[in-house]
Amino acid sequence: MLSVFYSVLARDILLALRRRTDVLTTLFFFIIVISLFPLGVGSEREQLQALGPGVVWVAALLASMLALERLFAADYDDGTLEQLLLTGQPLALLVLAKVLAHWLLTGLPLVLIAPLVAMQYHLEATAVWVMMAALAVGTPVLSLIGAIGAALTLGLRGGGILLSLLILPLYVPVLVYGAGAVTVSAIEIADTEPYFYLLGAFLLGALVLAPLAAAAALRISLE
Amino acid sequence: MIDFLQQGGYAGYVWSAFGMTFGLLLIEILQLRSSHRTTLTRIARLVRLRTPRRKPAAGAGQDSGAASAKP
Amino acid sequence: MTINWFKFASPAAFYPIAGRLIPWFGGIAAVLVLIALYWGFFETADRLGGSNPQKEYYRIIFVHVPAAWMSMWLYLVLAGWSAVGLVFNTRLSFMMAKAVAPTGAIFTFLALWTGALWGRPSWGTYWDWDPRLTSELLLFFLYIGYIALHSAIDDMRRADRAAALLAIVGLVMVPVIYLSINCPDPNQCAALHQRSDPGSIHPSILIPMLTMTLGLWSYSFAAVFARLRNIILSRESDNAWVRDVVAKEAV
Amino acid sequence: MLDVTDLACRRGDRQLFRSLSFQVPAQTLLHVRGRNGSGKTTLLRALCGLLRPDAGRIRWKGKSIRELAEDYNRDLLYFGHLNGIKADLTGLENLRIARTLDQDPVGDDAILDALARIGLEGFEDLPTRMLSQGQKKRVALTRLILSKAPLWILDEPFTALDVDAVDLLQQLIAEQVADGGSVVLTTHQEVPLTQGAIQRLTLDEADDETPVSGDDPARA
Repeated sequence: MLSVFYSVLARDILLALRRRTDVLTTLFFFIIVISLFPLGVGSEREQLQALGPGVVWVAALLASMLALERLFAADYDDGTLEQLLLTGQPLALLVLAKVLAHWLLTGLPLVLIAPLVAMQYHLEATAVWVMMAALAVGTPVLSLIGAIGAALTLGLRGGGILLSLLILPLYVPVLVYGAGAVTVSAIEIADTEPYFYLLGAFLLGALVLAPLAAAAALRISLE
Repeated sequence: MIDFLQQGGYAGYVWSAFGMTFGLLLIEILQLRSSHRTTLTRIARLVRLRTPRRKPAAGAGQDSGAASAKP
Repeated sequence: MTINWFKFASPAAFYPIAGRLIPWFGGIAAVLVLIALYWGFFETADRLGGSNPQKEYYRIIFVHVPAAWMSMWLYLVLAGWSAVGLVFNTRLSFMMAKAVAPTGAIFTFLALWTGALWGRPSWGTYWDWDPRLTSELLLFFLYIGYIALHSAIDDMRRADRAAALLAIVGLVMVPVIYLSINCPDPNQCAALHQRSDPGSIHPSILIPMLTMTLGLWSYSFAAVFARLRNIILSRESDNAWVRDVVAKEAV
Repeated sequence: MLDVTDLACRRGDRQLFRSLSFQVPAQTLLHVRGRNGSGKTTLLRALCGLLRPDAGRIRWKGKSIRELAEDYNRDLLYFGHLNGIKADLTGLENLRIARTLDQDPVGDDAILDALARIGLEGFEDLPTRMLSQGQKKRVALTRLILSKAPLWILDEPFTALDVDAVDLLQQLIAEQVADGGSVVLTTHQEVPLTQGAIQRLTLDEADDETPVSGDDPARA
């Protein structure tokens, strides 16, 4: 059972590394969006510090949203997705493997690059650490819920826009508590604890439910 | 009657709220009625199109309709 | 032994039944709405005392609250029929869900519109990130998502089932979204409801509001059944019974 | 033994077929024929569980394939219009992953022999995007050599194959049927068998109510 999980995971990572540009585009999109705000909003210190957490999180939402489209699209076009449906393995497990590979390639880089962008917003060290931690717990939830949307809009023209229309409302809880944690950390570090409990709860819930829903969505899309 | 219409100076808010509500519901009713009529006429034309004038040849006497008429 | 109410599940059987029910629901809706309007405008005081005093503009509540309740109720109906459709694979349940969505979206929009118009005189702004208005906005996005996904897919079968799954995922997420909007700072979770709950509203206000809600409720039955008949006709057009119905009804 | 009873499928608002019943016992090849759009692919996708039919039951070894789910998939090999191989991976990598997914990982040498047998000598470690259309199809067909699934469902397997690849595929199918497997196949050409029975199933436009006109199994 686990060997199959690893083989799908390794396959996706190997594929992504063979096309390195795809991984970097998401990262650069994240950086560009974040760098735009100070130009638009003005660069006073206090304003940027207040704005920082929210902007970084919205940029993370948009970056993971754009990367989602490629989650199943390549396999759908060359027929390997059909074969995945017909293996002797529970589909939810294979979907989890694909989402984990997708998160390692798009979600994790966002977490690692967060300190760099936090500098643009003059955030202190504690806020940067809390942001990295919140992103580390939050971005997998984005990928998991997004996978359901990606499966539903498989093979549709204009699927990308439609995907964001379907999935962004479902991202609200992660956005509220993710950005909230960073904002509160500036005031009192201990206060961020309940935020992480909630984000952790979302992660566990998504880990269990999202693959099942995405697998059902795949079966519907591939009928 | 006048003070009823003025609603204590808030006529603008009250009437645009009620107006939008019942206006939109009215539009929905009219839209439903007209789409019912168009669906009926579309299917009627489809049915006329499919019933062939002459007896279809044995097997798949295809006329321009997508699927041939049920026996 | 299949449960005999399945025989109603066939579109052909349900089409005439819906046809007969529409005038009844439409009539009841009209009567109830008129009563509620008369009661709301003429039987109530112009000023509202009590906890938060309001002037005449409070009458918008007679439309705002029923519309908000209907929008939430219809989303439940939408998700319910979607679940039934996915489990029993009956085409009629998907058609029912598709018929409910536009009416639900209209009520959500109305709740937002009337909420903003009520907010202006009482809070001073058209839009305030008040938890309930915000969740109403997100409910509107869920409706739009359902309708957009359904119309984006050409194959009717996949469209029904994909939109149904989205409705169910949306239903599971609604409480989480509602929590995150109502209680953005888990340290001190603000009182969920600033406004008084329905129980303590003055009866002379509550009764017209409930009558209006019942009126809108039976209106949505009529509207949904009417749209359902259109959907049944267009989807079952290659069946023989549709031919007879069309011959009879075509003007 | 694959057993189908009064299967019905629609596509869009068109009824493709209704009350379709047939069996595919061991050592049998079911040759599905019919014009384009008559529902051949839909039937095959319903048989392998990708598509949920509107009515009817499909049973494998006496149990409904919806209950068997993953177990049925283990016994099944489906070959659709798409090759099901990744363009950026080499033939060897594609097949190695395919075998692990089918839960009987096979040594590289077995895969290399299979690739050699299908005529891809020297192309094993080339990313498949560099291969020709016919070669890509051969890489996909190598899965037939390596597979131990008793039930094959092949949708137009002979398209884009040159003459000797067609002979090889016919030989593979004959071997599969001879070893007691069953094959459901759609193609526009004949498939000679060394052993076992051929059944034919013709799907017409939804003209008459009972589209099934299966000839009596021609004893090979």
